[in-house]
Amino acid sequence: QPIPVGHLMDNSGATSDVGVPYGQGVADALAWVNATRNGVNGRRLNVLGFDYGYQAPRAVAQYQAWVNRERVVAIQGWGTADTEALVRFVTRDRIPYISASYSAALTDAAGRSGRQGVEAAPFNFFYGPSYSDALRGMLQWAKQDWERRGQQGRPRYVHMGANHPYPNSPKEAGETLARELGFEVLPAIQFALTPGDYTAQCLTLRNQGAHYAYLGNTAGSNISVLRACQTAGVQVQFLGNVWGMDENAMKAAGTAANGVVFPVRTAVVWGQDAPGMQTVRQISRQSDQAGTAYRPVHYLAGVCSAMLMVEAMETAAQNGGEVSGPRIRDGFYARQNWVPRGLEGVCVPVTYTADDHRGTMRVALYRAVVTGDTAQGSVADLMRAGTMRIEPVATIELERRRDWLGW
Amino acid sequence: MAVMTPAGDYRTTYREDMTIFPTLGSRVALWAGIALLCLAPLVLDRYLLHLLINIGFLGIAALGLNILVGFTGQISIGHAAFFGFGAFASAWLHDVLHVPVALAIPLAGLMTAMVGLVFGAPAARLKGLYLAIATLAAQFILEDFFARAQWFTGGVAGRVTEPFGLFGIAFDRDETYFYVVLAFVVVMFLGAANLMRTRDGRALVAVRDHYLSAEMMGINLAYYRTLSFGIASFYAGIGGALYAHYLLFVSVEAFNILFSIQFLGMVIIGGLGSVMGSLMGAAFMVLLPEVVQGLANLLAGSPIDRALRLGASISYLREMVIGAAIILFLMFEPDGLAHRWRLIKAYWKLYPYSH
Amino acid sequence: MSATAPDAAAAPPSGAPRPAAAEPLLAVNNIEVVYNDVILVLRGLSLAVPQGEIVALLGANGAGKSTTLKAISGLLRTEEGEVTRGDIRFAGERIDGAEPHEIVRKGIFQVMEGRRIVADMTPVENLRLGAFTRSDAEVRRDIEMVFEYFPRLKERTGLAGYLSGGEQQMLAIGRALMARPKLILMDEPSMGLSPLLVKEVFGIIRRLNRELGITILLVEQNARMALSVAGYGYVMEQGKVVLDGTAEQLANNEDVKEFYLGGHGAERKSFRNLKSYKRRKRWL
Amino acid sequence: MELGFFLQLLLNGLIVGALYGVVAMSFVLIYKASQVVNFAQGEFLLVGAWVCWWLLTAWQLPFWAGFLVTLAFMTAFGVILQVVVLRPLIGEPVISVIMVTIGLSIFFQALMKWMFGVFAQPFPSIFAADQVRVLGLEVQSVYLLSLAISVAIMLGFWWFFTYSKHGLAMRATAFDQQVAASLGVSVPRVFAMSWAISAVVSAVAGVVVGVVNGVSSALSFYGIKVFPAVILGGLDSIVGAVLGGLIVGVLENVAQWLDAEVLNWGNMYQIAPFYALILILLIKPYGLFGTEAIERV
Amino acid sequence: MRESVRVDAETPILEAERVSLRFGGVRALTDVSFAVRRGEIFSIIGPNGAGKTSMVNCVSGRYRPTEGRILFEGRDITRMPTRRRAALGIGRTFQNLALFGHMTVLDNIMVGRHHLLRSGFLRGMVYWLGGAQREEIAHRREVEEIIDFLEIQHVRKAVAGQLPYGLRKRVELARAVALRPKLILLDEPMAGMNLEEKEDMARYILDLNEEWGMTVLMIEHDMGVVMDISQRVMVLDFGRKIAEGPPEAVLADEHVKRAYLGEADEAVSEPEEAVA
Ligand SMILES: Nc1ncnc2c1ncn2[C@@H]1O[C@H](COP(=O)(O)OP(=O)(O)OP(=O)(O)O)[C@@H](O)[C@H]1O
Ligand SMILES: Nc1ncnc2c1ncn2[C@@H]1O[C@H](COP(=O)(O)OP(=O)(O)OP(=O)(O)O)[C@@H](O)[C@H]1O
Ligand SMILES: [Mg+2]
Ligand SMILES: [Mg+2]
Repeated sequence: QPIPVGHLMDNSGATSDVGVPYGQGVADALAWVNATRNGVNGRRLNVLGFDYGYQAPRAVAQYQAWVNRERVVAIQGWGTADTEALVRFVTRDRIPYISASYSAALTDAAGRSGRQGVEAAPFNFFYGPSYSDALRGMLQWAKQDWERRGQQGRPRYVHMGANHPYPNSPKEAGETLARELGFEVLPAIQFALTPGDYTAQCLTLRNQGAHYAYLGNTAGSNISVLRACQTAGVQVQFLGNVWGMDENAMKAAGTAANGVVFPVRTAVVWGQDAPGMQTVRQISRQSDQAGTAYRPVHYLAGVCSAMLMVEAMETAAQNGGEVSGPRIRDGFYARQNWVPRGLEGVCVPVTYTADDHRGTMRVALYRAVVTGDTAQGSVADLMRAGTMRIEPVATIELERRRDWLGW
Repeated sequence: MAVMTPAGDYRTTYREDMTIFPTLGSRVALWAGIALLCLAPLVLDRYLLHLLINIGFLGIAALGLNILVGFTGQISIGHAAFFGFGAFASAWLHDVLHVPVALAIPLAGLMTAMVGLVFGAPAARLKGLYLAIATLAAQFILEDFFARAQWFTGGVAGRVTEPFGLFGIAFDRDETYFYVVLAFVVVMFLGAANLMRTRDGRALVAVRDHYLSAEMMGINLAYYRTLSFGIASFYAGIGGALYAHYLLFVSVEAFNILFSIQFLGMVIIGGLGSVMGSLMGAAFMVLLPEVVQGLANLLAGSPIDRALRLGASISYLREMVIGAAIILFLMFEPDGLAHRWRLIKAYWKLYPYSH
Repeated sequence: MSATAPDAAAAPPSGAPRPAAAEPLLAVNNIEVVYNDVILVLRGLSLAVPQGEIVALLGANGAGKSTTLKAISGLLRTEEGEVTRGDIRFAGERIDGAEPHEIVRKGIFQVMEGRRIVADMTPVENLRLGAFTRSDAEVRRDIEMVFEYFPRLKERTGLAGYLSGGEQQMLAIGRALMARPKLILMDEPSMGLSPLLVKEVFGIIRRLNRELGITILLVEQNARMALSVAGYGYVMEQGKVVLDGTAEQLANNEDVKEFYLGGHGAERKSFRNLKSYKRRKRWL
Repeated sequence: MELGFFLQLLLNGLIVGALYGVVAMSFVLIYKASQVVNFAQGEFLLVGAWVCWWLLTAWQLPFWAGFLVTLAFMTAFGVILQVVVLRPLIGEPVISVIMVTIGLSIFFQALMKWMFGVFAQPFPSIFAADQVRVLGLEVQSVYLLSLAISVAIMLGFWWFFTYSKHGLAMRATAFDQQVAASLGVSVPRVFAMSWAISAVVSAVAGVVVGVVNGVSSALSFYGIKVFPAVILGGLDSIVGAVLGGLIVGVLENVAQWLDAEVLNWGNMYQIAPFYALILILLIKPYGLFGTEAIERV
Repeated sequence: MRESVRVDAETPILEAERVSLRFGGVRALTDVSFAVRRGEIFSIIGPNGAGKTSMVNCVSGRYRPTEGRILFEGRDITRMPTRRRAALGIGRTFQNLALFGHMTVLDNIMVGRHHLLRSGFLRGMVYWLGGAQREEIAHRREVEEIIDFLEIQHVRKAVAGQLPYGLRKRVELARAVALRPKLILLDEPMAGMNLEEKEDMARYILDLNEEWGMTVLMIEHDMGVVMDISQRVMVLDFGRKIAEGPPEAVLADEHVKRAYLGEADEAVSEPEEAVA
């Protein structure tokens, strides 16, 4: 009897630019588990995919359908708005919810942070550093960068993004730490989650004299800002969030993306080698028989995220155990420095505990390097030719501060 | 002559002549229909109930829009914002002011009506598409308000709310909530049907058909134009509140321009100026995506699927089919479902002399 | 046929060809028209308009006169009406089912009931529109001709929508002239015109016919006027022709006199003394 | 510095506004011919931009060739759309036709995503100098080109409606299709013409925006953005549409300036045109240049 | 309801004092004064574009005179909102039909009762509870009386917009009558009718005047009708009043003949003939 699993995707909404590769990664990984391991403990996974178009209410409606009708035991989720809206529901229904939202509010598993508006989220998990922690890492790097370049005075920092739970999520954490680190914090600049003409925003950025700007949106709209700023001649060090920059975005933005610093959740990117890449390539063949597709960073993250869930399920099923929500959750606590089997060197090690769901505090920063015209040729070609590169910049090991839990 | 009353029509009093359902048959059908619906939760599965509930609250809101567009002739492309206002208002009344849900829903309807009046009063001066686009502006302005008014809406993160309860019983499952929606549907639809056959309802239609002569019949144009906004918003608010306590989560994202357009689609497809048409239109809009999804599921794994890579692109295909269905429907039935329904009825009444 | 019509042509109301000229310019043969797929309005109507003639079509309200004209000009299809039986021939060519704009290009122009001028254009623009199907250089001259016929129009430079009812009627007729058609279908051209203008309009109709050789099918409530310009006439009731004949024959028909012309002989009844009795006499 | 910043925003507003103006014009064109508000206008931009992009990248055509082929394609597209979808609707209530354009919008939005994916795609660069300096602001050369094209299109439209016989026929058709038909105007042909021109003009705008920002489904948002522009100017005024576009463009940028300098609300940029729209309609119910409906009894 | 009012020469029901109306450069009315006596049938005639409809529009509130005053029953109504005039007792029909095209004939006429009905939308929605039903039935009865009177029973439930022209005119009249006006303004009630229908219409107008006690202000181009049923006639030309008085006298006026009637013609019903 198959195990029903929900898979919420954004293939058509405002964040579909990154939602598609991530969702593909998850789907391929789960299909691969069915194909090569005969599911979990002999039970196939019945993956119920749903494209909710990045609309939280539709996600909630689908969630209720899954819980009431299909009785799913775990869900692979997506956005911040929907994941946060569902916290209460999954806690009530005891369904592990592995999201692609890295909102720090989801990490306070026991509700001990005492922060206003943050409730206990014992069933929420994600793979990678939280948005807030990633930003904290980038700010620490920015501080070093400022000093290394021998600049005078206080660096100015600005948060940019849509007024939406996802870009808003690390806003407070970032601005607070920036102040602590001696940055001058400028009023935030808004731009929508969709591509558009953001020249006005760039002119504002220049007028404010910002030095470091955090891009809170996904790649699709960020590149509009990057291109507009390039045209307007704005010299700012952009800091992208995990969804804010990737290979597709580099191709679309061209040289405008050059120099953007952003965190990467996996230890390697496509085309680099690691023991686990063998497995990843097999997984990739689930939807690409030819094996020629280029898989962006989000695909790899999707694979890791899905495989964490699979292993937690396997743990739950051990010794004839029932694959139920609470047991799957306990499966997430069963290992320390956990790398899913077969993905060594690809996924970074994570550790979850019953009151702290911050899987990792390591922030690996990379820089987008674009050296030529990207309009012609595929992403794979451009990466191979070195026209586009993702170069490691620094790895920041953040302190697991209790007072940073939950925001 | 253009009048067609069926033979055997023996009405003797004006009272009988003025009922909503003029024939015995239609009255019986109505009561039987309601009785059948009452039984629905006992026999239908949750999925179908879920669809019926959706049709219910969307139908109520669509009826409101039909009163505005179909009866008074004022096009609105901002209905979803009012629907959303009702949803937020009810959630706010319950979660912040701790008003019981059963009371919060009608109150939310009233609050929405107030907002509708605020937007409707200046709108009374505008005609046709100018008005339509002013309501589009209202849509964006209200959306912005929803995203900003943390105290009221919970901001962009939205608000989680609680199920309907009455006398200590929670109507938190499809089987039970269905009755709540059904009750509202019956009351709201009867209200609208009654409105339309009395003074103010006729005035609304008169304003639509010929406002200059309406004015000379003593009809206060500004009042009725505004009133119809108020009533439409009231219906939208009730629909929205019912939605809020069904989904248990309200967020600004739901109430976007696309949803407004869908409402417009419901009333046009259902039939402008037809009370029951609003329900039919809502049913069409709710069922269409489901049918498309069902078709896709049927095709899954077949050669067609592999050729078109349906799996990966199902969401686009679904949208395309929905778009195409709307187009095709209107090409063949530009006057809406209610019109077709009337023609079918007329045909059977006159059968076999349908010419 | 309940009324005796001794001097009317004894043709049956439908079917058989008329004893008119050999090949009439316009021949409507036994047509049936249905609105909205259900409402049957014309039931086997036939009529013929010979080249160069003025033919009057009389009938009570709702008899289907306008419908007949719309069937000929093809405008029926813009109102969900349809010719379901019979055929319409113009210069020997079938035109039922053709698009209205094609029919206009063939030379049939309808002056629609209720004026129907384009309200948000000036009178001159309306006239230019009338000449839409033409591409010769004489449009400007013809506009002057129309102004000659209706001097009042020349002074009105604002939007046509603000013209008085009668002025709009003038414009509608002027527009027909601009098209220089072979056949004009006129639907109640005298409606809403002052007595002076009614006379002028009928004078113009006669001139159009005589000087420009335009054939005219005239629907009129002012039967006296219509029969005075027309050579031949038809009387319709409930979608059928019930009586036809030369204008003279019709004018002398007792029933026509009573119901359409008013009073027997030259004596005109007063409108004041009618209230005592009601007549609902019909041919059908 | 402050003044310079403001001027730059103003200039940017004018440049973007001219584009809005072009789209608004093509929108008004359809309205003038058929009283139909075309909700699929944004998708016209989208289709045009994608087709051009595809010609340039997949077929490696030079820009001018690709652009011309795109325009030809869009002409056919407009005509086909009219013949297949809109012709059967002639004579039906306008509101139904409006709904059909909404259906078209949904359909093409999804079709484009299906065919070209959800990622924004860059255009190959077209000009040797990608940007030029105007008033201390770097401006994409394409924008300047679009400005020139816009002006040409605007003049063409103005002539068309004032002097050409077909412009007259179009207005008559919009006023009353039956009357137009009775005058010998082929209503379907008038519609086909208006849709084709509208599609072509929108596609020009689509390509320009695509070259600047990359092509993505977000382009269709222009279809909504022009509403304030069109209404500000008055639905049936070509001049109004252009001015409305400019006003909206400037307004957005001024709002952004206000936001950055004083308010710090964040999204005035998006919402300000709609406030302006409501304000203007309160004062002038037919927009700045729209003609009042004739009300006679 | 039906009361007979004889013409009362002393108290005019409607007075226009030096009314002028301009639209930009167009002078639709210039300095027009006249009075309609209670209980009479008063006709306005004049060439096309003379300003007849404009005058009626001033009375019914569609236009505001640029100058001058209009008094109804001694009360200045020049600036009164259009909608309030219905309750005052002014009803009208329109030159270009202005029915509510998508409503049934019955509903059209019921709209005429608007200002007499009391139940608003709240009571309407709870039809059976708030007395709306009772009220509807009561008014339906009166409306049926009007329907009977104008002989439109057979189209009661028909959609007004699809009726033939003549019937639509009659429905419009019914709607105006349903207002229960003291003064009814008829703008070319006979236009587009054949003789028989004109006779019917004349009969209705006379009945309305004599039996229902309504004062009638009528614009009409059919001189036969004007001659026969109106007590007094006013002639407008180019927005100015050029004559007023009993029909025979007015129509004999040289100026009127020239501006309005044209030369004698055998085909028109000649007023002179009829008088003679
Ligand atoms: N569009 C329509 N849809 C349905 N019925 C119609 C339509 N147009 C006309 N009719 C019906 O057809 C019949 C004939 O109408 P038509 O207008 O031809 O009469 P007519 O002889 O021109 O009358 P009138 O003298 O009043 O103009 C009428 O009964 C009318 O109700
Ligand atoms: N709203 C308006 N704007 C501009 N001009 C107007 C307006 N209403 C009427 N007119 C002009 O005023 C003059 C008088 O018009 P009116 O309609 O009163 O004439 P009428 O006497 O009723 O003529 P008819 O017998 O032809 O109906 C006309 O020249 C007309 O063009
Ligand atoms: Mg007619
Ligand atoms: Mg008049």
